Amino acid sequence: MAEPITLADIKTDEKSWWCPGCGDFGVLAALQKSVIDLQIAPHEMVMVAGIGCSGKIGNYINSYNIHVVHGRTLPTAMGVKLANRDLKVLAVGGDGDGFAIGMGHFIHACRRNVDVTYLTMDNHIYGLTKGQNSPTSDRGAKVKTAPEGSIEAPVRPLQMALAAGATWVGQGFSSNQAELVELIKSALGHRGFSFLNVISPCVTYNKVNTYAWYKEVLRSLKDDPGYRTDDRQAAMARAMETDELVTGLLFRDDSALAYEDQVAGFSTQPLTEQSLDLTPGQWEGLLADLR
Amino acid sequence: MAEPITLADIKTDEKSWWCPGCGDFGVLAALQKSVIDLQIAPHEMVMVAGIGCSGKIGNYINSYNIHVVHGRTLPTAMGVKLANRDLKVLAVGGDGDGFAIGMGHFIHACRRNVDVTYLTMDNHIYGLTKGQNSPTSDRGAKVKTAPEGSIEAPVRPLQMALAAGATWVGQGFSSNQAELVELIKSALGHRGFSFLNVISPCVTYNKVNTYAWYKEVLRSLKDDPGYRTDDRQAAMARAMETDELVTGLLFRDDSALAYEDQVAGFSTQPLTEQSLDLTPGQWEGLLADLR
Amino acid sequence: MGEVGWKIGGDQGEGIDSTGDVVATVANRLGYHIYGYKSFSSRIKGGHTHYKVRIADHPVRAASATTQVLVALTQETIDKNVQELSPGGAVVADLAFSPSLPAGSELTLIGIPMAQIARQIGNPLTRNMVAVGASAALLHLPMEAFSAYVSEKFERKGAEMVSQNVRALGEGHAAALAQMPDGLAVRLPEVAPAHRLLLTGNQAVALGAVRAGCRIMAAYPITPATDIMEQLVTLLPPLGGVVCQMEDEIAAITLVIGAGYAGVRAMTATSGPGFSLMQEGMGLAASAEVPAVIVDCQRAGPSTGMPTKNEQSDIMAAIFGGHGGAARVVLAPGTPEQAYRDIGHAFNLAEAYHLPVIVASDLSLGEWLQTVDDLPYADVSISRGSLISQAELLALTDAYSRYQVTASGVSPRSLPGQAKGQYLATGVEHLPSGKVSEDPKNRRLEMDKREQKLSTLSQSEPGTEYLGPERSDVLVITFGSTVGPVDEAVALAQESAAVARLQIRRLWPFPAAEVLAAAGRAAAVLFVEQNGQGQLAQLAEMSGLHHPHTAHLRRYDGTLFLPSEILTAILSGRQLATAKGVS
Amino acid sequence: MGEVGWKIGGDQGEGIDSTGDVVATVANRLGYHIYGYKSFSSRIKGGHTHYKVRIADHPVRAASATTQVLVALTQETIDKNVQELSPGGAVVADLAFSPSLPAGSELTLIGIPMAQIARQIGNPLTRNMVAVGASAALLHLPMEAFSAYVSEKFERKGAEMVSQNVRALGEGHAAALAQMPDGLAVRLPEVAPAHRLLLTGNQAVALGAVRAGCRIMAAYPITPATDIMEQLVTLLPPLGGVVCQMEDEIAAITLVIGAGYAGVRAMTATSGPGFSLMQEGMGLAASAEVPAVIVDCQRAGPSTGMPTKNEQSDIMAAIFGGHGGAARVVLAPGTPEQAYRDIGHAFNLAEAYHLPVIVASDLSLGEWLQTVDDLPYADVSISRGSLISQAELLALTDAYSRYQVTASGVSPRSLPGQAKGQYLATGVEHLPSGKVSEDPKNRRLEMDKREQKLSTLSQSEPGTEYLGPERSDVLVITFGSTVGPVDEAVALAQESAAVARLQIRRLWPFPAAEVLAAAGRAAAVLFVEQNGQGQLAQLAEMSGLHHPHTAHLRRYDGTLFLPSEILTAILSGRQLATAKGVS
Ligand SMILES: Cc1ncc(C[n+]2csc(CCOP(=O)(O)OP(=O)(O)O)c2C)c(N)n1
Ligand SMILES: Cc1ncc(C[n+]2csc(CCOP(=O)(O)OP(=O)(O)O)c2C)c(N)n1
Ligand code: SF4
Ligand code: SF4
Ligand SMILES: [Mg+2]
Ligand SMILES: [Mg+2]
Repeated sequence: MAEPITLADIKTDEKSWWCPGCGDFGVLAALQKSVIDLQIAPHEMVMVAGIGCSGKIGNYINSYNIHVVHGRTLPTAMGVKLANRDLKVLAVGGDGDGFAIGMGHFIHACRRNVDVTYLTMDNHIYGLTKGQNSPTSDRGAKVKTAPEGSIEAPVRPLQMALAAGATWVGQGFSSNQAELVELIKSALGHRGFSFLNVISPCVTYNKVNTYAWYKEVLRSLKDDPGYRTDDRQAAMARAMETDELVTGLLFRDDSALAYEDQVAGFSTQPLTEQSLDLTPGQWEGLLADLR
Repeated sequence: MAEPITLADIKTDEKSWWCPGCGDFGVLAALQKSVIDLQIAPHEMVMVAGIGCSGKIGNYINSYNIHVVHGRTLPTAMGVKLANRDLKVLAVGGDGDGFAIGMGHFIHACRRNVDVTYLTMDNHIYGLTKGQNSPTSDRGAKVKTAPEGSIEAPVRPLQMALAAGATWVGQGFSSNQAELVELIKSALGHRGFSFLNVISPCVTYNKVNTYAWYKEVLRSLKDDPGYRTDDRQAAMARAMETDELVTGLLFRDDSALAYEDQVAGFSTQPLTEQSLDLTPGQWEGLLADLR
Repeated sequence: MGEVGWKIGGDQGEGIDSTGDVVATVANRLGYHIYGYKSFSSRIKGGHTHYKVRIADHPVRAASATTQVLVALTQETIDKNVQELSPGGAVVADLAFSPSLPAGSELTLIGIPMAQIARQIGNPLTRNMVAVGASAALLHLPMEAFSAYVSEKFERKGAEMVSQNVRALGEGHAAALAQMPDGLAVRLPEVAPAHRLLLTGNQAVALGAVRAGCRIMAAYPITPATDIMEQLVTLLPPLGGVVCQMEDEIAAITLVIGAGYAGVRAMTATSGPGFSLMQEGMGLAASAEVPAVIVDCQRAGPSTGMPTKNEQSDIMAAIFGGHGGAARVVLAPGTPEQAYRDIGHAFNLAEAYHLPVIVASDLSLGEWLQTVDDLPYADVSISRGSLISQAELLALTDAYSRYQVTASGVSPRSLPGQAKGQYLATGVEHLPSGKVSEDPKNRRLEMDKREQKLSTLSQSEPGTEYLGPERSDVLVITFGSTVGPVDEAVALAQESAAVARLQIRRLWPFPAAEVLAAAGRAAAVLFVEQNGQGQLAQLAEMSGLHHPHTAHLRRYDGTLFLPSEILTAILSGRQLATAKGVS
Repeated sequence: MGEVGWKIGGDQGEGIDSTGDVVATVANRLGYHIYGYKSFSSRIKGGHTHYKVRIADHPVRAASATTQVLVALTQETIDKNVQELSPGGAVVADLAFSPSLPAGSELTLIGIPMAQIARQIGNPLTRNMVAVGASAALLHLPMEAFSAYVSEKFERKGAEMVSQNVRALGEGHAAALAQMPDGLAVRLPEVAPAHRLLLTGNQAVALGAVRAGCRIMAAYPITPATDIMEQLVTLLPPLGGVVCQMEDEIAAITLVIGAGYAGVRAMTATSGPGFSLMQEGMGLAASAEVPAVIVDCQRAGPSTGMPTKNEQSDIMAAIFGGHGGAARVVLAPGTPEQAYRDIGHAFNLAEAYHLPVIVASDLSLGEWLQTVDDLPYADVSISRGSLISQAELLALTDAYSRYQVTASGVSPRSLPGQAKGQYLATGVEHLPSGKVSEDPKNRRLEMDKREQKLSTLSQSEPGTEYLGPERSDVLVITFGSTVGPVDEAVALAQESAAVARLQIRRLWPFPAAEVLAAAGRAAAVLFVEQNGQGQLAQLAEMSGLHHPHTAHLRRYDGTLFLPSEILTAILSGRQLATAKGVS
């Protein structure tokens, strides 16, 4: 029990379902490193994964995992956390999962501030269904369902999260392991909802937003020592100016209470540890009003 | 045909389903006035209404009306517009309809920029289901489903629309008829997606955000002659600073092409007027590749 | 046996609801049995509404056809309801609208200046209490009981409110007494005071959930299920639990799945449109074997339909609605007592079999006040099903296999937080370990295992309740709240025929053997249900019931079944059988 | 009649798909009949996959059990497939992995350094063309046909690509010829060149939609329906139409409703999970009477299930999935020709009856390449149903009544833009005018009117296709792509018994009379379907079919039915009947 958690504890023997070179490998590696660094025991973490190539990450991490229906990681994660607030709860999924079908839940999760970390693996494409337009696809990107180029303004996940009131907002790049590990650890440590969008290139279907392209255009907030992470309006301005081609922690608000810390009467112990039975006396008390 | 459109043309004989004093009456009046001012013929307008007290507005306007399922006005409106681009298409609904169950569609409609006007009647409450929390309910507001006060950060519709790329964003107040009529007319005249959030108090269930309260706190952009409507970032900053207690036109971008003007090959004539039949020759041409 | 029908009508939003509640509550406390029924529209204010309280000295489970006392707050109330007043009945009306009865009516009209009295009292809202006071007089019910209850009700609002309302009661009472003619045919039998409960099915569901250890409720408001959430929002926090109002029904069901996966008893409640949206989520619960309890308080469909009218038309969707034939259990309570037991049972079944359990309630059951002897503590007990303990997990030599194939189909479940219990729960087909797999042989085993759970359940408990003689001329088959009017009709029919009724308590897995056996002993079968398609009959037929003499009585116009029309159907069902020489 | 089974296997993402397509296309052009079947997983690269092409001189509609030529790109391919090779068959393998046959195998192994040849050619991707060239040699097919097709295929990619690939073909061919033993039992009969089509059901659906005048398609990607969207994204724009990739399936179905309301033929296509999400929207279309066409290309459920495996398990959800018993029509094509006709028919029915029409396709039909004689232009025609003209509207003396009650249940429809045609379309119960109403009498009329449409439809066209002798020992009842292997089995069974088959072409309204009549003339009935519940049998039973000798053959493990196992079931079905002395 007191033995330190090592890679052997948190990985599974499942062979990889990803294409060689897929950005998701980097996310997996950074996540594993973070969990080891933070010494989170596998049985005390629940990963809630969406449907997509990205959602298969749950196959490789030997924690409690629930792989849900497409787009619904966040309400499920909320259910897990409320049920047992001692668990580390991590929701993961793709840009389609999170920002197309899951958009409504994403915005509402931001404003609720349940203590859940949401990590998206954003490849600007639908990988698992073989290369259709995703909400984050660049305008003009030619994909299967937009052979003449996408005509929709892309979703800007960081702006959405900031506008929706998220209390921790950051972006990583699956190739920048050091920064990514730091971000994941910070997100997992934040008490409240943390949203970490990770740029994770799809080498098979996305020929526009490649590693090389990102390396060219991405700027890290690390390189801007004057940047302060406690100003939502400034974070929004930065996200808008950079068109979100930026990595690092954009914003955090540590003063906001988590949802579960605000619910009147909500148990500070995990609900799973509560006794469920009422006493006959309690029961009579409940009925008294109705007589 | 050449006779001018009058109130008699655009109202129905349906009796009102709203409570006396409901803000929605003001929205109805302003809408009627706008339609008359713009001389939109009733049969050339399609109103797509959501479910809620607000959604009943379709009962009183003698245009083509489709009253859909809860939260889905926007994709339906997109379908109408793509089918017949000569129609004026107006989607209407409440804050629950649009920002709870309909949130995903709202964001995606903003970024698609189909030429549809979306008018929300925002009363910060669920009216028709009798007074539950809405996504725009103020933090701390005591409502049926949050008797100790709402603990969620409210949705900020204007920020959401701005972040999502909407090309026309404004806010009105149902008591300020003059401004509201001007806004509705401007929105209906915008070629692309226009989002007009209208503060429309619920006198029965919302005892916090009353007419009196709004009159106190709302500021009109009219009173700020220096405000420019062509700067998305400035609009966002203004929305954040004022906590959206502001009325007027926040932002418009007239240079963006509407969705239907960008679809490759999309008919400039209403699809409803096209002939549907292929010639046998065209048909053979399609099959040729498969032989 | 005696009873009186009291009814109040007026404009929606004018307090008709709470006025009816006062009369019902006081009569219940006095020892009467109550069935309250409201007719209202999907709007907040305006439009006519009425509330009918049936007050009886015996248990009642249905609305009655006739009214003896009508309280009219508008002329429309008189015009719409006068035809159902029994001879010798009375209309109590507010003089404010100069009430009039139809020409030639022999009813008594008691005009009282209700609004005026209320204004004089200094609180126009007390108008309805004037009406209640007058009603007390007409019903010969003791004023003290009303004053006591009204004082209680308004206590929180301060002494002035209490005294205003009590005064209104008194003035109404006095005004009515002054005008009451001798020949009034309104007579309530005497009853002994009792301590019964007065509640709706929705309240019973909320209470049952609490009794059963539910600690998380996630939902999205929708008529007529919202009540359940609104009840739980006050009941759960004192127990450390929480109600989450979600952004939509999909979020609600998937939250419930998350909580269920993590080991807490969680539920959602919705009605038709929201239920349709939950289909995909319920499939996940079935496939990943996560317990979930879903209440569908049905209303008239399809689509938005008639949100404030009763119907029982979601049952096919409840059973067959998910793609891929996802397994579920569907229970169907018909009374508040059954609703209480069923919700408790639903939590036990969900955890025993690791699947979604739907409690198919309906608007009539959910919303109308009924007198109930008790909701006995012992009628619900908590059994957490097949869980693997931490000790067992640590003792395993091989890795834990969450979806192990077993004879019953149930495999012991670990909960997050338990060491060595980690597994992947997924809606993708998987191996016993939880790992995804497309292996055909494994697929068959896991599919069969999941289906096996339904067989195991079918064999372990009955799914029907039978009432009446063993052999019958007519067997009435019904479910949900319709059992109320059916039972009254069956009781009346007993005089002239041997009539039995079978209530389907579990719609799925369908209790085919029980239904076939019961039908086999009946000369004719009559299905009574509130939907246009005859969904219950379809289910029975699909399960092998092909009785040569089958009749159907269906209602799908939003109005309630009256025992009288069911009686007629029973009697003609009997003729059907005898005419063909079977009886 | 002669045929050969050719199969290629290797790692997913290595071009197995397009290699199989080349062989299938060329053989089709040469005049053979093709059935192509792929086995793949829900992942992009890695994992074993194979593609089997059945090449015959007669029409084929099913996969075959045996293989004569196996092209192996990995040793795993050999290990997994060698047992299905017929004696005298050959394995063509890349020497790169030092292929070996199991000890004692009498098969011929032809090793070719495919990867090496490709590298020498200067393009590693040409490896599979080496395999194709070798296959051409083994199959005795003319090389010119391959070179011609490959040149066409790579034309857009430039002359170098063309010459590299043609060279690869040639080297593969030469290498195989050099090693080919004399005794090889691979013989394709000679056929006359033909001009038939080779396509999948999904392509037929897309083409049929275009032929039927569909101009708007809205969808959300999902296997195995995505193809349809991807086909239409190139087919619609030249006709001025549009494909909208939406944010989810709810948006897709509600967009279709908007477009349908406005008067354009619009459709969506999805599979199980997306289909479940559309239930609420389909109810709106039913209630507001808006035409909508929904293709459900079924895959193995429940929940995410096995996305790349075939199943026919959504049909109960298609029929009963919406709350409130919302009316729909469900068609079930079994071949590409039928898919073409059904989608055309679906648009006509949707506009004739103003309701949602579901085309329940399945993965096998949707994804496997098949030879089809033709998709005749005349097999689809456009009929817009009951529309009211502008002149008629202007001539009306009363206001236009959109939902007028008529004998057929169909009321003429106006379209936005038409003067004096305005109305409210709503999912709330409404008067003939469209205004919302809770009036009980109106409710019954409008409900009955909507249901009447289904009766009208039932009475106006057949819903089954019958094949075989009028009286039969065994009647096989089936639907969807399963008809392919069933028909082969039925043809084989004819030798020893009188066997007929009934394909259910319209699942709802269920063609009960046709099914009862056909079953009435059969000594035994055998249901063959690809789902675990026996959903088709449930439907038939619900509709009154209770044949004393009923057998079931169900497959729900993701693998395909083979004609041989159906044949066995037919023969034992026959025994069932004769044993009981019925035949
Ligand atoms: C309700 C539903 N609709 C559609 C699908 C099909 N589907 C599977 S994954 C996916 C999107 C994948 O894109 P993304 O979320 O970006 O993940 P990625 O594969 O790129 O990591 C879709 C549409 C589904 N499983 N369920
Ligand atoms: C799928 C679905 N869920 C829930 C409902 C119930 N419902 C009707 S209106 C409404 C919300 C009303 O709030 P809002 O949209 O703000 O409109 P308002 O009445 O305040 O104008 C809800 C939840 C429904 N009709 N359909
Ligand atoms: S398809 Fe793209 S996202 Fe999916 S595994 Fe391959 S590279 Fe990664
Ligand atoms: S409940 Fe509120 S929103 Fe609804 S009609 Fe009344 S005042 Fe208006
Ligand atoms: Mg993606
Ligand atoms: Mg509202």
